[in-house]
Amino acid sequence: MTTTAVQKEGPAAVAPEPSVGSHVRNYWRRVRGGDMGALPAVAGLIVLCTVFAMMRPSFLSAGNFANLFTQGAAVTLIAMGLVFVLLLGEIDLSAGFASGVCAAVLANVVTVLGYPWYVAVLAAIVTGVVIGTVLGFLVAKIGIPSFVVTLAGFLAFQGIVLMLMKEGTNISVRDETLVAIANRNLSPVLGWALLAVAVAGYAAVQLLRHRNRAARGLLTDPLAVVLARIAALAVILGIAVYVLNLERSRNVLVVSLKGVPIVVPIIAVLLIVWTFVLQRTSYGRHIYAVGGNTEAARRAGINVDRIRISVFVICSSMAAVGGIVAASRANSVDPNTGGSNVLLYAVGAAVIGGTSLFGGKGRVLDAVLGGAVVAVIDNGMGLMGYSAGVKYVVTGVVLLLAASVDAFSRRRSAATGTR
Amino acid sequence: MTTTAVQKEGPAAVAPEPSVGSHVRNYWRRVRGGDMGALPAVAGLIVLCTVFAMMRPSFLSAGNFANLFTQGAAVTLIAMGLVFVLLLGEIDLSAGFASGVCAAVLANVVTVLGYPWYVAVLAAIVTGVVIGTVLGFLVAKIGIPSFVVTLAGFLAFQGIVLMLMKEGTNISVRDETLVAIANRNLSPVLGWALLAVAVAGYAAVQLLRHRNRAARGLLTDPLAVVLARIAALAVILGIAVYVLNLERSRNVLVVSLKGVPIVVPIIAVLLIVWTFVLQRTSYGRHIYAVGGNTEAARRAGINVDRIRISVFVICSSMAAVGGIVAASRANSVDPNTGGSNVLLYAVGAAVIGGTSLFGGKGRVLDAVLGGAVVAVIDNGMGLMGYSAGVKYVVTGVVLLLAASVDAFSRRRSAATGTR
Amino acid sequence: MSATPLLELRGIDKSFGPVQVLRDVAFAAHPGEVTALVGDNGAGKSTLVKCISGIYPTDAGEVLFDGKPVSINSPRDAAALGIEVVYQDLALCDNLDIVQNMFLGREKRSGIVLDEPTMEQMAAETLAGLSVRTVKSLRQHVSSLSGGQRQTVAIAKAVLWNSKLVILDEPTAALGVAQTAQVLELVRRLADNGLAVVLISHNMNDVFAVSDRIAALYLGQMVAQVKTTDITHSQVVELITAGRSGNLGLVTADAATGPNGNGAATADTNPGAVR
Amino acid sequence: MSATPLLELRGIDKSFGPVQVLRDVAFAAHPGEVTALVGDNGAGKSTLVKCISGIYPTDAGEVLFDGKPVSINSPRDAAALGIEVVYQDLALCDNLDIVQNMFLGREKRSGIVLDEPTMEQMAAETLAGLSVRTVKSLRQHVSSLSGGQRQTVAIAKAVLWNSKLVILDEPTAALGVAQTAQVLELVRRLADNGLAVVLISHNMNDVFAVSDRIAALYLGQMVAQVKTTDITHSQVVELITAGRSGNLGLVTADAATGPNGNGAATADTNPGAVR
Amino acid sequence: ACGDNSGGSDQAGGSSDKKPKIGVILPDSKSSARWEGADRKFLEEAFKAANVDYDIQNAQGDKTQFQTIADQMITNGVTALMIVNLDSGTGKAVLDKAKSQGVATIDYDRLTLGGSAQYYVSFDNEAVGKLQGEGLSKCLTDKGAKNPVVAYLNGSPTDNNATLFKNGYDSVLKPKFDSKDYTKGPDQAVPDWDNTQAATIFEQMLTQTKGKIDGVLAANDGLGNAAISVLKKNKLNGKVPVTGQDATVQGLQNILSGDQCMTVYKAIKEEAKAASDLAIAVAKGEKKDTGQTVKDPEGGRDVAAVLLTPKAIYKENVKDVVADGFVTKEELCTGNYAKLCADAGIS
Ligand SMILES: Nc1ncnc2c1ncn2[C@@H]1O[C@H](COP(=O)(O)OP(=O)(O)OP(=O)(O)O)[C@@H](O)[C@H]1O
Ligand SMILES: Nc1ncnc2c1ncn2[C@@H]1O[C@H](COP(=O)(O)OP(=O)(O)OP(=O)(O)O)[C@@H](O)[C@H]1O
Ligand SMILES: [Mg+2]
Ligand SMILES: [Mg+2]
Repeated sequence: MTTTAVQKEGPAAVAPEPSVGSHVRNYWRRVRGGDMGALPAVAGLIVLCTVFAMMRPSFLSAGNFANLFTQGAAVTLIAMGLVFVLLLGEIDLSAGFASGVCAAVLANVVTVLGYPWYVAVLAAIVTGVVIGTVLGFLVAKIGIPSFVVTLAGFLAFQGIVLMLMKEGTNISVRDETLVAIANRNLSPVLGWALLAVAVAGYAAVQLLRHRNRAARGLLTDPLAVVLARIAALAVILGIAVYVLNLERSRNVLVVSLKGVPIVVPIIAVLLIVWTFVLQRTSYGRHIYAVGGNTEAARRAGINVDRIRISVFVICSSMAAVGGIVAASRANSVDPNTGGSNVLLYAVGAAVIGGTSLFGGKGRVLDAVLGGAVVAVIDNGMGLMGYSAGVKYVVTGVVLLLAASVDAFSRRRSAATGTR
Repeated sequence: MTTTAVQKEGPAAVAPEPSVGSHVRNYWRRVRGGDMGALPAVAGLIVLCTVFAMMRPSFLSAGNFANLFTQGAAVTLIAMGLVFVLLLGEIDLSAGFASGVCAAVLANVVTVLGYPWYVAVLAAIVTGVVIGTVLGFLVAKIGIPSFVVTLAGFLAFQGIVLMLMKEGTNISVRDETLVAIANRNLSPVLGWALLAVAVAGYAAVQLLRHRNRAARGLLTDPLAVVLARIAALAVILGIAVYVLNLERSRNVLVVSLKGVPIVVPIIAVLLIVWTFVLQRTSYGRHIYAVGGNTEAARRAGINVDRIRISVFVICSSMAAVGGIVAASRANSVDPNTGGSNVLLYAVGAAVIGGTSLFGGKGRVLDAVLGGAVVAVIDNGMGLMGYSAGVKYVVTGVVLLLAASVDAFSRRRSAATGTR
Repeated sequence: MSATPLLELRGIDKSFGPVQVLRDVAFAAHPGEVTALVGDNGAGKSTLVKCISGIYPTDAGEVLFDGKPVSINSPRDAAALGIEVVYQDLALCDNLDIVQNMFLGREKRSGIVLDEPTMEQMAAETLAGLSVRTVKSLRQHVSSLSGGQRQTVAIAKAVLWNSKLVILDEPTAALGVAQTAQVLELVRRLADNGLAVVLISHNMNDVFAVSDRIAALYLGQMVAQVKTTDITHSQVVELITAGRSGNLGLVTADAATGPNGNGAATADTNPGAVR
Repeated sequence: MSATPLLELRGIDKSFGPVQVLRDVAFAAHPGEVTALVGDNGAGKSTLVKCISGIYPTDAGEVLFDGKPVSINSPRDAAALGIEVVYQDLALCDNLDIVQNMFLGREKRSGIVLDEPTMEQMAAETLAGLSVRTVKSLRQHVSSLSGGQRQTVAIAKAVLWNSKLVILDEPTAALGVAQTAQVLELVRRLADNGLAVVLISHNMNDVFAVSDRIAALYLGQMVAQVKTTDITHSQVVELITAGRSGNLGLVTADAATGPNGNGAATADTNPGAVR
Repeated sequence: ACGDNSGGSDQAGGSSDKKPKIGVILPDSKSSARWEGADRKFLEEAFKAANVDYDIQNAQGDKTQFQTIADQMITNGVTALMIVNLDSGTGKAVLDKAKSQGVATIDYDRLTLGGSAQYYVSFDNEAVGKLQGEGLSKCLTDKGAKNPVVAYLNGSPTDNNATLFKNGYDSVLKPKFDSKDYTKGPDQAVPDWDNTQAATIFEQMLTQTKGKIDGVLAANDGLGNAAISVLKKNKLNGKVPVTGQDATVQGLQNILSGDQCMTVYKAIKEEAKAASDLAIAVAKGEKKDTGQTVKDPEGGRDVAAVLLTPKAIYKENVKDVVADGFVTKEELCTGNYAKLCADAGIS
């Protein structure tokens, strides 16, 4: 009671901008305390790459670097959608075959019916939306556990793919635009241009935010740190674009192969859009809330059923995008598209990246990082030339290795009591 | 403060045995309030059976009834083990292929190395224990999420099976005892004898418990209700044994086929043992506690890591048993044993039965009921003669149907606020 | 103060499966007044609050808001009417930070983008008014807060909005001395601003310090609703623990036969029936 | 009563990441005495308790039990020493019933089979001694209990065992009048039986009613540990809110420089530093 | 107490007045398009024409399913059971069970080693592999490749047929590796015949060898197409011969455009015809003489067999497949392929 005067001063006082030194010190304390963000996944990735590069020097070639993106694209895209479902603590086992159904629709529309590519893409994505709506409705309104609903979907969609494929024949996708998605590259100049736009955009957002907060007297990161972040992004992206713009054809006379693969900007744009949705809109906020504490979210007046249906729609639509990329990459759709390990790899990618299966914790970036881990493992293992049995075993062990880097780094956080 | 005298009388007063009428009324209120126990899964099962019986009368034949048990046995056994892992809120994606590895060990020991069947069975189960220990250690001590650990296991075990199978061939299991497990029947007399033992045992346990509690003045179910339960069990089991003891050979002259399939008592014994462990031992109690609230369990002094490792051991050992049954049924082991949909069906069985993926809720009986649902669907679909695509779709829809019976019945409970 | 109550409940029944928790409950909250809802542990206070705010559906009874019958089927409906609640079990999202929790469901936006600086400023001001001094950062996850800090966040969340009725279920249970004083002051201020406030508390000193009326629940029945000035400290305690006090409360406390005549059912809930 | 304290802490430090919550804390609990631990919201009381019971590892400092240095790395270690704790955040398993929760980790068995009738009887007796009257059945899941009922279960769970030290973190926060009285009586009885009892509470009346000593935490620092008879009500409140009172408490309250001289770090935790 | 002739034994009862009914179990729908796309169609046509009851089901590559379906068919009262086994173990279990119940049995396309089938109708899977091996060397020779590096893109490691195909092409190519005429390149199996994984695997082969792959032995058209998609990306299509199998529309189109070197055409219609003739006969309780036998190495017995020969398809004889009615001109000659069809003499 004697302290009322003291408290009032808190928010009124203008927050001093902390020094760069204290910022770095704080960051380091947080890391040591186990609050590491994306660090462990990145560390796992670096370890993997080093190991593979040592065992197979061709792993580090520009060509292989470019291949990595197209190889991992479909799984990454599906994983990005799955993050939304996982954020609610639900699961979508049908995402893999949903991508297969959408790919089958694409192939049928473009090849069998002969419509132009944009009609086919639209049809595929609409199919994804419809699938997601049905799944979400069954989960949210009827109240069947999502595991069961999507297990049923997993079975049913397999059947639908078969039926769309006339009981098992492949359908080719020969449309130039569609094939380009996973098989062609941007021109080097365009690559640099995109890079410039991305970095400029990031810089603008960060600086505006800094000015805005500083103007209101709220705590901000030091300007130097903000600038350092922008510079780091520019350097990393710059190196990537530079490497991808190297010539990687084995016979330059016959054909020139260089530039950023077209899927890269597609993934990048989706990553930015979905990150924006999750972090900067109230819809995204509500997804985290429902995943963290459904009852609290309901009491706060959030329409939980609508959120639940919507994440399934997002997941299935992203599966559709993944299916389109897969069809483009294979130049064809077969009844196995989206089957085999696609689903488990996609969920695994999200989880390895740091998304929790219990809901409330995860980012779209996790899916991309985890997808990169999965792609690197697949890519590296492909260079080893093991027999089938050995390959499976080594893949499993390597996966474990990548994950334990993460686990070990997070153990500190358990030890200090901040989980 | 004025009430202290009143409270003291509570526990001292001898609890009156409630009347049968009030017991039935209370049960009915609980059911209407949404507390239904096994009812929805049983209801789903009855609906399924009715539909199939109407569409294909042969579904109801004695032969088909007997087939049901052997067809569903492997998945049910694996699901029983998975219940333990799910009770902790963990998952074991590798259970399917773990059963494959154990089956492969079995086949190698008995056929390739030529040891007697019990050595092979022991080897298979030891393999299961080892697998479970490794998985559990990685989850509990290293702290990698179980999804990732068992995804790695899923891959690695697939490879190990391939290696044990010498890259793709299959190994026959011709040992008479092993083949008998899933392919022979008890003699009718033995069937009746087992029935008598089971009912007598149940009656003894129930009556002793009733007497024990009544003697201490604790609340008990009315004696009439206890007797009715015993009678109901006797009748249901009696009908089952009677039907299974009918002649079901198509050609009695060539071969006589009757009696309870040997897997039935195996499943029954394991069901009783594991139910006992979960419901009547402190180990089982601790599993529920860790699944319900890990932190509370830790604070209560429970060794959480040990519980965590142990459930993986149980799960993999049960997978080994499932693998042995699968090998027996197929008379052989091939690289796909435990693959395909085995895992998803097993998890699905547990979930359909009512086990939660979030931990803390579930029973071993759930796995058996859910396994029955899965087996009935598979069995019934096998009688329909759809083409591949249609069959997948119909299976998915039927699965959804069975699950929505459950969902609709539980919606009441949500509406009355008692979830 | 005003003649028609802002909120009026009549004949509310509520059962969980075989257990009846509320029996024929009548209750009123008037604008500009603090109504204290008291009762023993397990009397049904929190259940009543959750029925009002649409978390639990009621089995029977009617709800009038501003004199008009309404049906509140979800917390959204309650919020639309202008009802704000601080729940006993707090209901915060552990994975969100303080600001995010305080504005949950009613985020400030500029365009479609969340307006974080505004929310952060508003949160800081509200919390400062509640004597919170040890919170290190408003961007801390609520899972890392102390019990009292969590409770303060929940209270701050409820008073941020322009509501007509504020219900606080044991808001000061975990609070320190200074914070409790601050919250009671706030409660009084809200009522003085013309809001109807319902305060649940086990602390009789607090109840008598701020309330205008007292409603007492006893084993799911409303046994009295009287002006605070018309009743004494010890009478309230008697109502809470025995269901009657003098001419107040249950008609025949011994038989415990409720006014609605469901004697048999009431016997089920006899004191000491713990088994 | 006795010369050597049962539990003695020296120089305990504890940080969560960049935030230091406990600084050089010393604390003692004597057998046969009730030691009240008081402090403002967020002062670090619950954190200190969790360090004692092995839930959090400490960064520095030593723990003596019965005069001998011990290291408590998990709640199992604490239980083995005879330390029982009622946590502020209760920590009950919602999916288990009352009896199951009360005996969690220490089930009664006959052979390998759980001895349910014995446990049920013991639970009923203990709960009856705590004025619990509205619990319908001991086989009810704790998720369906009211706030006060849950708290009673947690208290009953802790006092069932033959322990040497009982720590209660705000045990009466959610309890009704009668139940609170019962718990305070129980606390006194435990101490009179020779146990060391640590009671955390924000209610000064309760503190003065039952405690023999009072220890005050202020922003993570132990500012005073004195006999209850040697201090007044208002002095304690001053210690809690300002860290000093007369010659008690921090040496220079204004600069808030701790006795261990880490002035800069202390400045971080300035009052009002809410952002 | 056991009423032997009551209850559900109505179909199972008398053995003398059995109505002929044929059960067929196909293995899967994903390793190859033929099972659901061709076999089912041709078998159904034959059975309908002969006016016998039939039940055709697909085990979806799951041998538990396979056995379940067999159980169900026997329950449903089939008098002849024709299976394409998933592996010899389950195959044998099913055949033995059927035999013990007096059901006639036929092995279709795959011989169940140690089994008890009365007849065996098939293409020779090793012969398929041989044709692929020979086809690849022919195309490599046509391209005039010197010491070419040959990569293997094998079928599913869990599929026994994939092993048989590999034995076939190894028997042709291994001598050439040994004589240093060819160089053996990467050799990997594609799990589940999954085309998407096949593309990644092949892309990595190309990276690993720094692009030095001169011929691809892909086990079927789907895998072949996956390899071609990667080659296309590197603008190497048409320069590196790729094999296939099944004569799918996609495969044939790839051959017409010159991206694929050859495929193996199995006249499934003929195989189905031979099998359905046999099945109809045995279902009615008749016996048939096939004139040929095949030795079961494991069971050590001679099985009466009908063996058909697969056919290699190159650009020149794509028209034969169309002429056979296996694929229609409409399917094959869409869009850009109309002209290529005309060039290849398909009318
Ligand atoms: N979901 C539920 N299922 C069954 N019984 C319930 C449920 N929720 C509450 N109860 C019972 O209803 C009664 C009233 O509970 P309620 O939480 O309303 O009490 P309260 O008056 O708020 O008590 P407290 O002062 O302890 O918070 C209690 O006996 C409780 O056990
Ligand atoms: N896991 C954690 N991570 C970060 N900070 C924490 C964590 N736990 C507690 N804190 C901080 O430590 C300080 C002390 O918390 P503690 O719970 O010990 O307070 P308390 O004295 O028990 O308060 P109350 O009276 O409100 O219960 C608080 O400022 C709190 O925000
Ligand atoms: Mg309450
Ligand atoms: Mg505390």
